[in-house]
Amino acid sequence: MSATLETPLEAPRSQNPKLLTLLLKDKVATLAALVLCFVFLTAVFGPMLVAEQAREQNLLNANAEPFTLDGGWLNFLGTDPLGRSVLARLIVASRTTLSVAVPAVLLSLVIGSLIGMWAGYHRGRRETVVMRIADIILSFPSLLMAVVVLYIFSPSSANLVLVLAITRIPIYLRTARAESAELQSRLFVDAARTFGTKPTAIIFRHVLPIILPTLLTVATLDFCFVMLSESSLSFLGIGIQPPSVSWGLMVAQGRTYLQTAWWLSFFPGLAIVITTVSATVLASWARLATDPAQRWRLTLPRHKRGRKEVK
Amino acid sequence: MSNLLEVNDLTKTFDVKDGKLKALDGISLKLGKGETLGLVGESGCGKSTLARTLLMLEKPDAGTVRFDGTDPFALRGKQLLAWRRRVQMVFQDPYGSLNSRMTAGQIIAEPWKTHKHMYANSRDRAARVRELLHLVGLRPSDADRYPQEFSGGQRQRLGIARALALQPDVIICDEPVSALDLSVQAQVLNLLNDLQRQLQVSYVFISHDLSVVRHVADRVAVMYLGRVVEQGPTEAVFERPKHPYTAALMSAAPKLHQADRGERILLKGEIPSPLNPPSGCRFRTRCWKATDICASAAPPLVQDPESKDHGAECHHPMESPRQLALA
Amino acid sequence: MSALSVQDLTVDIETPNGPLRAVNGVGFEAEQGETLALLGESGCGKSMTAQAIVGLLEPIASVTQGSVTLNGTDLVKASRRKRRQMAGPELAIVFQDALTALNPVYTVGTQLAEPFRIHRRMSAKEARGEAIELMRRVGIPHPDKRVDAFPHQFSGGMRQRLLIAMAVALNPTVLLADEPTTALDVTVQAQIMALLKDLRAEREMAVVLITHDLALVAEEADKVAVMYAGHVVETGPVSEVFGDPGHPYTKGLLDSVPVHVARGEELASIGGTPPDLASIPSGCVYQARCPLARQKCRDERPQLKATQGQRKAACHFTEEV
Amino acid sequence: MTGFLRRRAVTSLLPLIAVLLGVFFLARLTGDPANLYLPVSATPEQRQNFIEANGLDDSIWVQMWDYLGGVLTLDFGDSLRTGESAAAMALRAFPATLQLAFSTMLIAVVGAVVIGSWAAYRPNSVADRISSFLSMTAASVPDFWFAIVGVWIFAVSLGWLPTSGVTGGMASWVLPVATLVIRPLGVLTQVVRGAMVSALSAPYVRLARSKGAGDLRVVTHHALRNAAAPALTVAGDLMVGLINGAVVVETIFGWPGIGKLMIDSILGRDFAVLQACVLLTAVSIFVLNILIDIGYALLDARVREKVSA
Amino acid sequence: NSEYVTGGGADGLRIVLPQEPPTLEACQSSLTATGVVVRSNITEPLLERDPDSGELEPLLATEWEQTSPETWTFKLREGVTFTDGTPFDAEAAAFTIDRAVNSDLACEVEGYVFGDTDLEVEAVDETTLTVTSPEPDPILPLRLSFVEMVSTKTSTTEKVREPIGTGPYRVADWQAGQRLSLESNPGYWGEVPAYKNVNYVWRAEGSVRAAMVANGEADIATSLAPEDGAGELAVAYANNETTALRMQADQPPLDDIRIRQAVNYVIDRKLLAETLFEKLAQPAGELIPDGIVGYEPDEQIWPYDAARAKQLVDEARADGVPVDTEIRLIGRNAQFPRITETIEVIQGELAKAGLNVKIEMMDTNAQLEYQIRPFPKDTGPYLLMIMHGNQAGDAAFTLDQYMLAEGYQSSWGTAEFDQKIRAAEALVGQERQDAMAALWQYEQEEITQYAYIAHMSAIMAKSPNVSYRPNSASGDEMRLAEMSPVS
Ligand SMILES: Nc1ncnc2c1ncn2[C@@H]1O[C@H](COP(=O)(O)OP(=O)(O)OP(=O)(O)O)[C@@H](O)[C@H]1O
Ligand SMILES: Nc1ncnc2c1ncn2[C@@H]1O[C@H](COP(=O)(O)OP(=O)(O)OP(=O)(O)O)[C@@H](O)[C@H]1O
Ligand SMILES: [Mg+2]
Ligand SMILES: [Mg+2]
Repeated sequence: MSATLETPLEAPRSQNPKLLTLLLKDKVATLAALVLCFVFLTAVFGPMLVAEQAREQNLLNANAEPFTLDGGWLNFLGTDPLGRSVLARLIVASRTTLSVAVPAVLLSLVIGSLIGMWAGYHRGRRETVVMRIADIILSFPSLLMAVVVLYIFSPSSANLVLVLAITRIPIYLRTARAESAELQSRLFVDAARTFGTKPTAIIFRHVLPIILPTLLTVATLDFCFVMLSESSLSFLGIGIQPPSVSWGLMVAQGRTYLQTAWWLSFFPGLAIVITTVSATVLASWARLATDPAQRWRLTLPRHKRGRKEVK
Repeated sequence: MSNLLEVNDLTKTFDVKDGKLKALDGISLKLGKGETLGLVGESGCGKSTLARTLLMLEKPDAGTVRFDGTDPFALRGKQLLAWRRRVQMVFQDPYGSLNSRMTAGQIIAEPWKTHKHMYANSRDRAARVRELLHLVGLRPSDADRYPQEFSGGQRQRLGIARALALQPDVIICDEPVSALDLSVQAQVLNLLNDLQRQLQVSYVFISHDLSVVRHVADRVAVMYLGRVVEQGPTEAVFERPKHPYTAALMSAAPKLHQADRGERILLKGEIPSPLNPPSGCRFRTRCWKATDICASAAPPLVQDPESKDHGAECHHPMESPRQLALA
Repeated sequence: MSALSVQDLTVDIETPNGPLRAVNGVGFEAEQGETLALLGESGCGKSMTAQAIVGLLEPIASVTQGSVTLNGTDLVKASRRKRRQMAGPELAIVFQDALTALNPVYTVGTQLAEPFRIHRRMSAKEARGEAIELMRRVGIPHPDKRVDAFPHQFSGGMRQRLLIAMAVALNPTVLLADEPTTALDVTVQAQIMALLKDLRAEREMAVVLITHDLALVAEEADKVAVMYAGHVVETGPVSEVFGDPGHPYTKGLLDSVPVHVARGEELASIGGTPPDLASIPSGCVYQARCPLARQKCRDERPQLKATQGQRKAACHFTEEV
Repeated sequence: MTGFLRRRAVTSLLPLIAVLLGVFFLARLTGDPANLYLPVSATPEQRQNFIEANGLDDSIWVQMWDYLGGVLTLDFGDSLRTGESAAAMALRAFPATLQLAFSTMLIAVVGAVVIGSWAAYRPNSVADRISSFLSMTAASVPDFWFAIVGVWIFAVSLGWLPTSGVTGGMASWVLPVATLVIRPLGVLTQVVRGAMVSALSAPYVRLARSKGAGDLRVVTHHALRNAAAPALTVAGDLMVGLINGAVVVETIFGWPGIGKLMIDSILGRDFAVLQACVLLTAVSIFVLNILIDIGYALLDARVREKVSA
Repeated sequence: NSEYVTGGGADGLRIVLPQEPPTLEACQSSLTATGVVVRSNITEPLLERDPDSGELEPLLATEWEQTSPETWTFKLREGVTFTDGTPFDAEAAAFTIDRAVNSDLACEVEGYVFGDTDLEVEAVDETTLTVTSPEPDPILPLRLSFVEMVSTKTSTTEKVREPIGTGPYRVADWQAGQRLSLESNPGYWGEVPAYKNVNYVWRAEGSVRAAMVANGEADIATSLAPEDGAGELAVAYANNETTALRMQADQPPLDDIRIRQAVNYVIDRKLLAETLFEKLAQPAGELIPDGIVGYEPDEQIWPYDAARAKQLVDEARADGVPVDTEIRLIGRNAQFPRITETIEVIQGELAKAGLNVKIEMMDTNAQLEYQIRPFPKDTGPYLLMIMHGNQAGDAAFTLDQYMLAEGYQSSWGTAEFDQKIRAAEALVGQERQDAMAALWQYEQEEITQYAYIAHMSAIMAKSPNVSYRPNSASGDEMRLAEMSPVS
């Protein structure tokens, strides 16, 4: 066609550096990713290596102090009141912890966001009903729900996941609904409608990718919340049941020993903190990295990122 | 010319805070195959609303839309999808109508995700995306860039490329070139023109740049406050505007050459609120020719004696273009 | 001495693939009481230039070179404090994305009063009075009532006027207006242009008007600077430049205007696309699209040099245009 | 606005009833409290008597009606554990919880706004990174851990504060509030920072700067109010958690609040008290939600219009 | 830093308990949380048992004798009045016993000490009271030592929250949820107690209770665990409590005695007592500790023999016993310090012996369903951790509840064993002691319903300013009158 002109054919320029390259440029985020990988690998493979040692009781070596190699490297982080290696238990606990927290967060994230996006996209009555349901769950004392479910169905990991997931659904529901309600009035959504795109497809193509980073940020905060809730349930005696062990349970059980054997609750607490801080750091990095409008921030030398004005 | 699109007495009311806002108040238009209908009018007069209603993004309160003899609002399923392919839109706002998380390539290819049959494989699609980018004067490498890395004009071109992706029969262009610079504007207009010649595409062309409308449109409709106040073949309307508003609009446009500059009619005051439009003639509050009758009676349709298709709703139609000078 | 003098202004954008030079050695001057139009293809760096002048570039971009002299002060070197003091009373800008620029949570009255509160330290009541006066000045009906309304309650045209009012509140020496009417229709555009003209005359402002509407430039501006791919390629009085362009790009632009071309007929346009900022060729930036291009253009970048009278052009073969 | 309030109140009624019924049925799933309150030797007759006396023998539907009827007349029955009126117990505990919740929220919000804005003002500066790290950590440490460590450090080792209780004057507030405030402060700081970062890059901020507005004015005047809505949402959620009772803190510090009462009545199968507590908290949460909606409206005129439409 | 007083003046004593008394109703005082405040402080019984010697001593009754096999006659103290001014006489005593034992109030004390027997009470004259039981009851006076005397003005149809008694203290101020203040009874018949005011507060967390004493906010803190950090201030004392595992023998594989023996073999009682219980417990071979009638000093304690246990399980497996069936190991949260740890140790050992054991920690109500008849159905086999404290000083209380086939807290038994128990309970004096002591051996060999673990101790923290020596009853009955300031 004559109206268009010859454009020199050029090799497509890589405009979007690979996420990994971008990640490696950010030392803190890289560190966070490494920590999470480490935690994840520990949770997957660790228990195979030290399951036996984590169970091995030795009442004669109870509450041994940490940071000496006298009791072998396994006892480097001390022992618990039953003389078990705190390190081995931390490793075994990582699997339980993640296998409760991750599914709980994912479940509430998926259910809450799907319903929330659906309600927000369609607005009207559907939205009202969904919001009121969220209100109900939110104002329902979650502890009661926990006690009841765990009472009736026994406190297994699966039930714990269920309880935690249900009580956290409204958070995602509300976030997703609010954002989706705003997005459905955007022009690019209208554009998609003019192609005949189905609402579900629009939700997945236009709404989800935009609110996903927000949801992920909420999810990392929640990841932490879920671990702490699990710990609080253990505090009340209805969490993970021994001999299974989770970080939350270790903190809760160790709290009574805070003056006599601080390491019992300190190390699992530290594990929770490190994991959630890493998750949060990585999530906020991902939020920038997946947003084309913000991504540049990650590519700048650090000192420049924040500048608002030119000097 | 058979009418591809026919709109009769279309009315659209929005419920807003303090009452009902009549954005469209009895609009009747027709568009033939391979024809371009120019739609001009002041900001907020309902042009975009009309476009959105034609695309079934809004549901009209009354009136009918016929596309190739069928009512699109009654279509379902496959037929609806087929209709969707045939009618496309270029949105007014190049900032809001592109999803900032998708690359230009993804944006242009998006319609094919719904209309899967159009291109068999991803290679064909990629090739077609490059072709479309080329068509609107962007580089193939731009396919990997995100909308915010483009300037306003470049974005608008992406919107046009996306509308072309489905090879539609009708494109409703809502201010497609107002964000473009002249050279690119010329390219885009040429492009639209070529498509029309080769593929018989029809356009509804919304713009407030009269020189552009004059260049592209076969027929022109002038809107004011939700109503078409003047309508006719382009030349007729431009040469012999009947409605004072049309005349004012034309005089307000800046002219490149000194010779074209006439006396400018500067309209006074703001557009009245569409919530309670003036009684009688809705232009009377800003019209320098208004008399008492304008307030009491709705203006009649006055035909242009020289062109049967050209008419305006006015109590005091303009007699000759020179009358402008008297204003 | 000119009110605003921009010399060799260079702006780089940091991108994942290294820096891009969006504005490259731009220079122009604006005189008191005059309008200078900054013209150019979309994406050529007009907005960047304006933002660099007022020192409000997006964090991604930064001025790497050049000077911006306003009333004898170099803004690029000035302290943040100094700049802040000058922003408003001496230098004002109307941004391109004006329709979203008003703060949605405050009444327009509060926002209009802000310059007075900041620079004149007026009481809230006094400043409000000034705000009403400004609204009246830019022709907003019933200003004493509308002063307490929120931005979203105004139409686009009115919001644009509010922004202009805010910019001229303290009688700045220089006003930068970045496409102040692109979002508006012609009747409103005419009103706003008339308003700007009045203010300019009344307050002896220098106005830098950014637009790509040649007709608007022809009607409103005294001088014009034409930009292409981050460079100023031609400057001079509007009538002279438009009458007899000294750069092939200016000529190309003028030829693209769709007047006096029959319907359906091909419009003239400049072939090709502007160069990618990441790979600007050495030599003339316009070479790829220039009908006059030859070896010299590929080897050597033409400098902006005086041709006749006040005019300057950056072309090796100005005479041939 | 009043119309909005009325509508909100009406639409809140159904969820409120749903919560009450939910608590009613769920509580009854946790088993019969007879073992707790009857002597081990209780004969079947005594059990029967106990069950009848407490109305546990009627069909669950009859019980439900009685319960709902009681709610309407504000009669929640008596506590099994103490024999007192359940409503009185709940009403006595609630102020303690509210005091704790309000002071915690006040500190958390003020702290988060100050720290969050400061961090957002220069994203990625050293100050920002430190405060981000601290707020993330704060958000992820178990509260009972802080509580116990706090008691030993500040009460026992340093002797600055009382360990627990409500009778030690202002000083006795310090540890419970400090324990409670840590997590909300951490969470809110992150939220405020995020919202402020985007508010500070909004076009209106650039406009304000073009008017010569200084840093402080830009932050406090232009960005903060725009960033307030998301913070308000999160603060509301956190407040809901606090109103539902800070069980752990109340337990450790012997704070006679509703959280402790609720958990005690759950563990004690003291249904009447539990129901009274839940009604009280649920109503306050609905009121809180309405207040938050009013907050949105006060912050932003656009919401105000939507609300009154 | 003792400026943060939890109430009371300079002459006030401050005690921190693990929980608030749900009520002060005197007939509920066999509930630990109620009794620890009420008994012998606010109200008094007719006689009281010396925790050390086990002898009954006169209190509101000065003399008593068995006047017929079924009837006991009590001579009451004169000149005693209740704090509401009503006199204490035989009428009042009869009223109290009727109210606590024969009424429909379902008092805790009724079940705890009297089973379902009703008593016939008669006020012969002002100071003479006769009590008749349907069957001859040699320990009726001991049982009556649990009945706290209350004023005749007390309601008979409802339990009351604050009792009117004759004790050295009366309730001054009860701010529910926060604190309970007692003040000395000005009209007390006996010696005036050393402290004029006593303030109780409650904190659930042991380390906080310990910290309060360390910080000078409280003078006495009860129910501490070794790790709570009371340090020098900690005082340990035997508290009559014995822990044990109850084994449900109605479900395989626990119906096989070899499995129950295996459970007994894997519990290393000595090691537990020395390490986990920090030497504050004694390995147990029976459900009652020293000092209780029926205690068998030469108790046979199961040796720790993991190999034997495994062998027994294997044998059972070979005989087709479904030893792989999941066995639930049920415990009650916070029943005693380190209960979870104890249960984990046992679970670990049982797993090594080849049994499939799953721990379930429950809240009190849920656990009680398993502990007290009627038991839940379809539970599968389970081991229940129990802790029994015989406050009465006579094994009969224990035997009735834990050993009889139909005992309230016993899951099963045999007719033969029941007969032996009944016979022993009918005896008095040394005969009674010997007959009862012999039962433990029998139970372990023939029945094996229990795996006894340890006789426990309690820890309290006590400020150096208070002079008090806790005894085995202190956990249930903390006599304020025995406390005095160190001068
Ligand atoms: N969803 C809506 N709800 C309420 N009012 C609306 C809605 N959409 C449009 N309007 C109103 O309808 C009228 C017509 O709007 P429309 O966008 O069609 O104008 P336009 O002619 O396209 O103007 P412009 O030239 O500025 O694009 C305006 O007054 C507008 O405020
Ligand atoms: N975030 C970014 N990343 C990469 N390039 C950018 C970015 N922002 C702007 N640019 C580029 O900078 C150049 C100058 O942009 P500028 O906004 O100054 O153009 P303009 O002349 O104002 O155009 P218009 O008339 O369309 O507004 C453009 O080519 C644009 O593509
Ligand atoms: Mg429009
Ligand atoms: Mg621009």
